[in-house]
Amino acid sequence: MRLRLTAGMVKDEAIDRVETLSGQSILACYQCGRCSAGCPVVEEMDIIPSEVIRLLQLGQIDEVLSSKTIWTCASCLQCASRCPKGVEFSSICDALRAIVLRIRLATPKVDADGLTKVMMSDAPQMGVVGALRKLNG
Amino acid sequence: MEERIGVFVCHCGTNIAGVVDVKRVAEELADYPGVAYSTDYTYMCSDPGQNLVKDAIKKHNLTGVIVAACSPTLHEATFRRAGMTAGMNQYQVEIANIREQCSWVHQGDKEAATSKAIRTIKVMIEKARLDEALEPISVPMTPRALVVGGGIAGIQAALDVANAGHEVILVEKSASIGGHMAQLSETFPTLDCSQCIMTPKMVEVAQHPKIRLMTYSEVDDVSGYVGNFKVKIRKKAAYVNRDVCTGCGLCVEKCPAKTPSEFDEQLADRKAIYTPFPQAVPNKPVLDAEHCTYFLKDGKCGICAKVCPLDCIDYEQKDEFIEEEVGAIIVATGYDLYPIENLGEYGGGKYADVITSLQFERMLSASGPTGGEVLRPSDGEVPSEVVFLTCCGSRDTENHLPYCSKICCMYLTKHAMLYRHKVHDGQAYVFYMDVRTGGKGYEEFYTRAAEEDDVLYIRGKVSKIFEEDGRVMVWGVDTLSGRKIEIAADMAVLGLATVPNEAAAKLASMLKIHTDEWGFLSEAHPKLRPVESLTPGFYLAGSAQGPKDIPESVAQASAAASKVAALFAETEYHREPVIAVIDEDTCAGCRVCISVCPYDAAEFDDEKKVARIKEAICEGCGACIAACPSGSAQQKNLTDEQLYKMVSAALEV
Amino acid sequence: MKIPYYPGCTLHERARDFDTSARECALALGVELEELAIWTCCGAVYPLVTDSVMDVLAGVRNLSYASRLGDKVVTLCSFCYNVLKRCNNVMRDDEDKRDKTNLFLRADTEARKKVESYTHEDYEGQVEVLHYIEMLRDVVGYDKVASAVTKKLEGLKVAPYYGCMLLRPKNEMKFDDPEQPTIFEEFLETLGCEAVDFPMKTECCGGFQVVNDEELAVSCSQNVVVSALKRNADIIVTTCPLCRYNLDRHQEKMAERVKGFSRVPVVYFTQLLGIALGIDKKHLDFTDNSVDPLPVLAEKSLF
Amino acid sequence: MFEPRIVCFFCKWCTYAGADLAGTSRKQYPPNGVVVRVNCTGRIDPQHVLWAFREGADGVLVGGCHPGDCHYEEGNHKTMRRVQFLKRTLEDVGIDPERLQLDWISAAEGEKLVHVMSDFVDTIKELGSLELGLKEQEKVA
Ligand SMILES: Cc1cc2nc3c(=O)[nH]c(=O)nc-3n(C[C@H](O)[C@H](O)[C@H](O)COP(=O)(O)OP(=O)(O)OC[C@H]3O[C@@H](n4cnc5c(N)ncnc54)[C@H](O)[C@@H]3O)c2cc1C
Ligand SMILES: Cc1cc2nc3c(=O)[nH]c(=O)nc-3n(C[C@H](O)[C@H](O)[C@H](O)COP(=O)(O)OP(=O)(O)OC[C@H]3O[C@@H](n4cnc5c(N)ncnc54)[C@H](O)[C@@H]3O)c2cc1C
Ligand code: SF4
Ligand code: SF4
Ligand code: SF4
Ligand code: SF4
Ligand code: SF4
Ligand code: SF4
Ligand code: SF4
Ligand code: SF4
Repeated sequence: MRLRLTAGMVKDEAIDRVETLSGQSILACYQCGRCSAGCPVVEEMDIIPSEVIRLLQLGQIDEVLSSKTIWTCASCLQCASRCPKGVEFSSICDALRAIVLRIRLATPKVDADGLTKVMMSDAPQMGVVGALRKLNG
Repeated sequence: MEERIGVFVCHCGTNIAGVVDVKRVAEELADYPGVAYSTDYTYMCSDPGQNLVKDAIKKHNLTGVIVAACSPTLHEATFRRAGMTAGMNQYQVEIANIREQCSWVHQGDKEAATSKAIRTIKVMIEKARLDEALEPISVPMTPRALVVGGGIAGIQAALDVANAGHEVILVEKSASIGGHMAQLSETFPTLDCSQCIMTPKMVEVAQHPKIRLMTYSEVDDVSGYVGNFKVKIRKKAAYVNRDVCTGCGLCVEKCPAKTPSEFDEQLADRKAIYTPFPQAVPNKPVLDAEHCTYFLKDGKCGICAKVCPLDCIDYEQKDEFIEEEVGAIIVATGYDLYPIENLGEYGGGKYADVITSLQFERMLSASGPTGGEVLRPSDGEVPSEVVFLTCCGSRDTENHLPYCSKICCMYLTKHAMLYRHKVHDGQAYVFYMDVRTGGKGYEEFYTRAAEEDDVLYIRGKVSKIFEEDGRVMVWGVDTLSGRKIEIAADMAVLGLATVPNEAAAKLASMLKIHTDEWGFLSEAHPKLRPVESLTPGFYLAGSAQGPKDIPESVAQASAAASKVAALFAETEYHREPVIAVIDEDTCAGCRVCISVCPYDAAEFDDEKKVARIKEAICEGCGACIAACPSGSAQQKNLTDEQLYKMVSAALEV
Repeated sequence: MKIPYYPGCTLHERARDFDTSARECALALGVELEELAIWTCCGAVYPLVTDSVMDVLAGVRNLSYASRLGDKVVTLCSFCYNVLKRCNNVMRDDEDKRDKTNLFLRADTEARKKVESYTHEDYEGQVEVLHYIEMLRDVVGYDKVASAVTKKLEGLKVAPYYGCMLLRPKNEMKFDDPEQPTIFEEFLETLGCEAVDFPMKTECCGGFQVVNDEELAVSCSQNVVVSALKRNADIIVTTCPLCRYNLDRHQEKMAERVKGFSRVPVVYFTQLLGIALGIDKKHLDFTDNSVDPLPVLAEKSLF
Repeated sequence: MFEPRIVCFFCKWCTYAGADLAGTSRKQYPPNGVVVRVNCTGRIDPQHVLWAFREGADGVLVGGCHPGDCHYEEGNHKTMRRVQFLKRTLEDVGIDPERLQLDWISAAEGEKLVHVMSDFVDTIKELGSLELGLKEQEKVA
């Protein structure tokens, strides 16, 4: 598939919003891939973290917002901790989820049924609270 | 005499004129008191530009010249020379910096930049108004060079200066010259054996009648200035009378005490009394007291002294200090590898089979600890899969060092290639971000590795290395395919960043030469004066100035040597005459100036009861002048009066 | 000595064993953990989006409560520690957010006034947030811990699992070397047992994702557990209820997937400390574990 | 808007070179300062600073080498002491001592120069114009 790039696309304000919300500079990423290399859940992602950033560099925000990746991230901060350029993919991920959740692009990840099941089991409260905050907004 | 000052405003193409309204500047200044001529021109430093200045000096009978252009560090000398050819005293030519400190830094505000340019020029006009005609102070030149560091750069520089007919003292802190190049196996891009091309040069140094080689020595103190440095060199106690020693090696053979060898990068042991490697120059041992039984256990042992046929061992030997005079100093203190301990994500040095690039180099070397065989340090097996990692600590602004170490892409390519030559069915992987091959024949070398030697290049940075089931697990990524990659390898080689030699920082601060924030020596100008320090008399060679491979180190060493030879071509050195003077009539004889002068350049005249400046020594720092309570001490061409007027001009509205 | 203590929601509910063992051990070492008079959940995860003031409020409120009791606050759960410490950094270093948050706090206190006798004071990050293990090292001192040990845990091979939240982000947490931490190893040596250095000690257990995608948490924690097993660990210690849960509860599934998998108990570090200090068994409570630690402990004559 | 007038005494080895570096790297900073290049900050007499204020400066910035890096061994140490003393004098004559600032900026610190300069300009802007009519106050001159 050919991607026809335009200045408007790469300077899209949606990308600005990701930068502001995450506090990260998208163009600082030099695509070394280290974030992806160390991510514990990368196997479950449809787009690996470094490619998510690359797509943002290319202005492809929609593709990224509809990815599975942003819901898979466990916020372990390994990517941010090892990035040679100080880019925190974990924060970018949070920002992308926030965008989706705030404009209700997707239904909340943790559904009521799932939640009761978990509540019934013995998962620590913090896990439930954490999941709700990260994945349901 | 009434001043007649000429003002020449440079456009520097659009560098200045794009921001500063040069026409307006030239026009406004034409009316400034004392200005007899004012003009502007596209490129003042070009031939026509310089001619413009020269012609104006003659035509308008100028008494002072202001060139408003780039920083004085760039072209002050150029325009002073031009002034001289037109018959003007060079110290009456001044530069007003309206580029580096004006047009380039105020690009957004043309009006303010223009007004700042005008004030900047007025400051210099006020100075020039009172500038006296001065003559450079000439001091005798000691045509002898000191070279610090005996790696390939220091060796080459020493040989070139010596071959130009001047004496050289080469000081090396370790027991032999050779530096890191002596540790290398074969060298890119031609794969010639490092020892083979290096040894003859080392021998030449040792035998050169003009070179005084001082190994196991360090520079302890330097004073003076270009042409007339006094250096104090400390010859460290070797506990061996190396003048008498024949290098028979008996002592080394019999010594019972062992410690890991620095030369072999800890992969093998050396004795407490040792020569670092078989081809060492000088090939005579030194005794390392820190690991010697005799020193550690109060006189127990003493075997070396017993076996030495020439009674060379002297446990009482002390450090010896030698003072020498030299006219120029070449610093070639080289590099080290970034410590592996800093890379915790790769094990930080705790896994035996994750090794540094220099360790691998020793392993590849025919004279190395494995006799040139590639063997896993943990079990001595031949590794069938080896992973090479680029940029270990380099290009990492966040956790390590921001710069590119320049040589590692090439040496890792060499490593992968040599590994494949030695282990024919072995698999080599190189994780890379970019393969940087900016040298003659380098890209071809890399292509050969990939195409002919089947080295697999994987584009991505490794995140973690750990040991699992006796293998080295590498977690990487291939950004080209978007796959996370896991390799269970037998060995991993880290292309660690190059950093300045640890000992270089101390030396640089003693010599008062600048370093960049990472500790590499700073050159006087990044493009036009790459082998000189800003401080006159100091020259830079090799990887002490920045990461470099051998060809570049050698080229820079030869360049530094030619600079030194040019310096020594004159029998006298001319020093700036902008030094202190004391007005005998007003001096109260309080001796404050004498007490503050860091160079002992102020002395007391017992007869006249006043202070006096020793012209040959005064550096013109101005400390005495600021301290003198009676205002009797002044700086030539930067007198208090000049400074007051300059300050006033800076504040004109 | 009394030190303000923030237990957090989980330690009052599903991780009471963690809470009780920690309090009892502290007492044995001469420290009374003084639970904050009022506290709320800290939010469990630190918000990584920049515009959210509301999300740091929970953490800050607790810090503000703590500031009434003293200049330190000790916490145990890694997530609480992470959230409190980062909220504290914001209040200390980010003027803008500090002001905004204090505005909220003020309104908040007004509302609460009716029930509680709190007056408002602006909070500026003055409290030092300590993890319990930092308290052991820096306030009590490992020397003192060592001398209080009545039963050396000799012969026990312990894998210290750090997880993510204590160490990262490194420039904010400043807890230990993020790649090769040693604080737990030193602690374990103080107790006389052998610390097992295993490469996955700082890898993620799956965290809160267990709620959304259990499979993911299983594979993450399997990675950690298998790594510890390969280094012959007898037992794994953690500092976090969620880690404990993930590493412990999924071992059934791990056994189905990994050939020759042998189960390994996962306990809180305070429970081991309790054994070493000779704390009454009833306070240590090893009943909440899927993989029963008692056989291993019995085998080494420790329990 | 008030645009402060600032005199910058820069040592030619370090800070002046640092300012050149800021230029070569095209870093931008406010144009309020005019530079007077000196060999060493140790050359600066307290009188020069007072003179600058007398002549209408709103601020004086002195930039030299880091301690230990002085090209002339210890000129900057002398300056450090002098500036301390001067600040007290300024206070005595009713000039906010913040109007005089000393900073160490090396030849490698173009970035630092930009920060120091920008911050100093901000500081002086906050302090406002120095309209003390010092020319009448003979005690300074
Ligand atoms: C693994 C590896 C492989 C490499 N392979 C190649 C290759 O194949 N081809 C290639 O072109 N380049 C290669 N290089 C680069 C090469 O090693 C350097 O370019 C070269 O060694 C630089 O020489 P130097 O003289 O500048 O520094 P050094 O070799 O570091 O020499 C500096 C000398 O100065 C001495 N010294 C330091 N401080 C003081 C002091 N204060 N007083 C007295 N003496 C002092 C040191 O002891 C040392 O002997 C490789 C580098 C590495 C790390
Ligand atoms: C687009 C571009 C941008 C660049 N930008 C930069 C930059 O930003 N920074 C940088 O560092 N470098 C830059 N460079 C590189 C820089 O141009 C070269 O490094 C530099 O000019 C090389 O100088 P030289 O003297 O070796 O060769 P040249 O500049 O080519 O000079 C050789 C001279 O020899 C003359 N000559 C040739 N044959 C003969 C003969 N037989 N007899 C007599 N005279 C002869 C030629 O006429 C010419 O004047 C750039 C290069 C290019 C192409
Ligand atoms: S580690 Fe950092 S620089 Fe590398 S690809 Fe990821 S975000 Fe980009
Ligand atoms: S924070 Fe998310 S993306 Fe980053 S390493 Fe952890 S799980 Fe992967
Ligand atoms: S003199 Fe300086 S400013 Fe003028 S053209 Fe030459 S380099 Fe440019
Ligand atoms: S035995 Fe004596 S002569 Fe021989 S190498 Fe040793 S010191 Fe030199
Ligand atoms: S005294 Fe003994 S240990 Fe020391 S160098 Fe001589 S032989 Fe070796
Ligand atoms: S030379 Fe290559 S390996 Fe070395 S720092 Fe530069 S890019 Fe990285
Ligand atoms: S200017 Fe004065 S203090 Fe400085 S070197 Fe000369 S005599 Fe000494
Ligand atoms: S300080 Fe001034 S007055 Fe005193 S001796 Fe030196 S020159 Fe003379």
